[in-house]
Amino acid sequence: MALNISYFAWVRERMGTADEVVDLPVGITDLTALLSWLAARDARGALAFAEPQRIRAAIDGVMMGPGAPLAGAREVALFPPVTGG
Amino acid sequence: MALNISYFAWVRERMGTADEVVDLPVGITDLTALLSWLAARDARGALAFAEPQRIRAAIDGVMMGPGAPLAGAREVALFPPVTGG
Amino acid sequence: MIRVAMQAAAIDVGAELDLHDAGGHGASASFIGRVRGDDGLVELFLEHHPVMTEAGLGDLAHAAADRWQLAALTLIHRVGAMAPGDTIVLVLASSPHRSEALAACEFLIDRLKTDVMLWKRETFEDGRAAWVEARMGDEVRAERWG
Amino acid sequence: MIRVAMQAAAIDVGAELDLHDAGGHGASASFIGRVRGDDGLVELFLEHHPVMTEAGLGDLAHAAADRWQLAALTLIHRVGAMAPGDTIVLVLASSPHRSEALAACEFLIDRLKTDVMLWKRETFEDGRAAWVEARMGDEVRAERWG
Repeated sequence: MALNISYFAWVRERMGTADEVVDLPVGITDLTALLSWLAARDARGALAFAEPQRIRAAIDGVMMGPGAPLAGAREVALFPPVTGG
Repeated sequence: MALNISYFAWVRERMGTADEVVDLPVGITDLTALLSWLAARDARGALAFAEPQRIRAAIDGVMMGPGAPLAGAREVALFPPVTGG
Repeated sequence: MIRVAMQAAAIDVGAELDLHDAGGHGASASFIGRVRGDDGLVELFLEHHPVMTEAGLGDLAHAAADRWQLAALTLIHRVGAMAPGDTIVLVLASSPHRSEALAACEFLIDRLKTDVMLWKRETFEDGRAAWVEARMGDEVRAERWG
Repeated sequence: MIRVAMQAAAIDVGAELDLHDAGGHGASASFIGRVRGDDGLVELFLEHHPVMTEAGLGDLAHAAADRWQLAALTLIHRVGAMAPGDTIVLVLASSPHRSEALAACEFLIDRLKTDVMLWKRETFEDGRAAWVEARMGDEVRAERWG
């Protein structure tokens, strides 16, 4: 499954890109699994997602918890807790 | 005793002047007596001070109650309750 | 910097903002009160006791400066004859911290309504003119600040 | 009139005041937040999620308009790189009643701090740069509004 992922703030800096399109392996069906997969994929992912409890996520513009399913998602945004206006 | 009196808002309009210097008769020693004397003095005073409970007063720039003595006063200001900024 | 004025001239909000801001950073809260043209009002006339209003505004500004950490404070009140839309009062409060600026601004506008010696006369398009009676609501709001 | 914007361009407070005021009478409360040059800060960089911030600001503006009687509402937030003294955020709320304008302004600035998807990076004169961690204080203030 193809999925657009966008990164913000220090997650973006550590990933070295603001967005990418990934081809998700079978079995990566929720946000927790996505973070584990990105952390295992390469050194940048390991750096960005070493502490998944520090990551927040939105699916198609809506904030979601770690167990949220990826089925039907067009865009997943991954970022640190917001620091406000 | 000579006393400067200043009037504000509808008290000023009813008195027909913003200020005057009066020569106080002996026995007019506090604010209550002053209002009674002004009310009895002429038609304008009667109109302005018919309801003394609607009048507020300051002596030399300081708000004072009805019983405040006039001894030593340079200026008495007479006016309705303030209507704010 | 504390700036306090009672003036018959129109209040220039832009110019006051520039004066107030000089060198200041952080948070600025402001309040602008304008004459409302309700019920066919054509003129609002504000009378004051110059000595007492000047003292009142100054006391108010210093009370706010004692209570909150303020970098700058502006308090301008207009007197005399005004038309609907004219600015009657401008409060600007700046602080390194937004909660201090907001609280000081609200305190000042609430207190202005009761502490300053002003009387209002309203003139309507039918020629009727009347002095405004004191409102209990303002006294209640001001008392909240203790 | 509700005006909401996220912009990389400098916020022109005077021009926004003019736009906001058009035809409006009564009470206007405003809040201006500026970049503070504390601890040798030389740049503040604000990153946002454009789709989510736009939705967040719009929701916030409509929540305020539902809750208070507002004649006009302006909510401008800057993003990108800013220097000390630059205006980050401008809130203007106007109402026939001063308590409504003041409450709406305070509500909006408190909520902006938590509801809008923004991340801050600070760069200091010694070259150090760091992303700001979320602050609990802001969450507590925003919760007061229920």
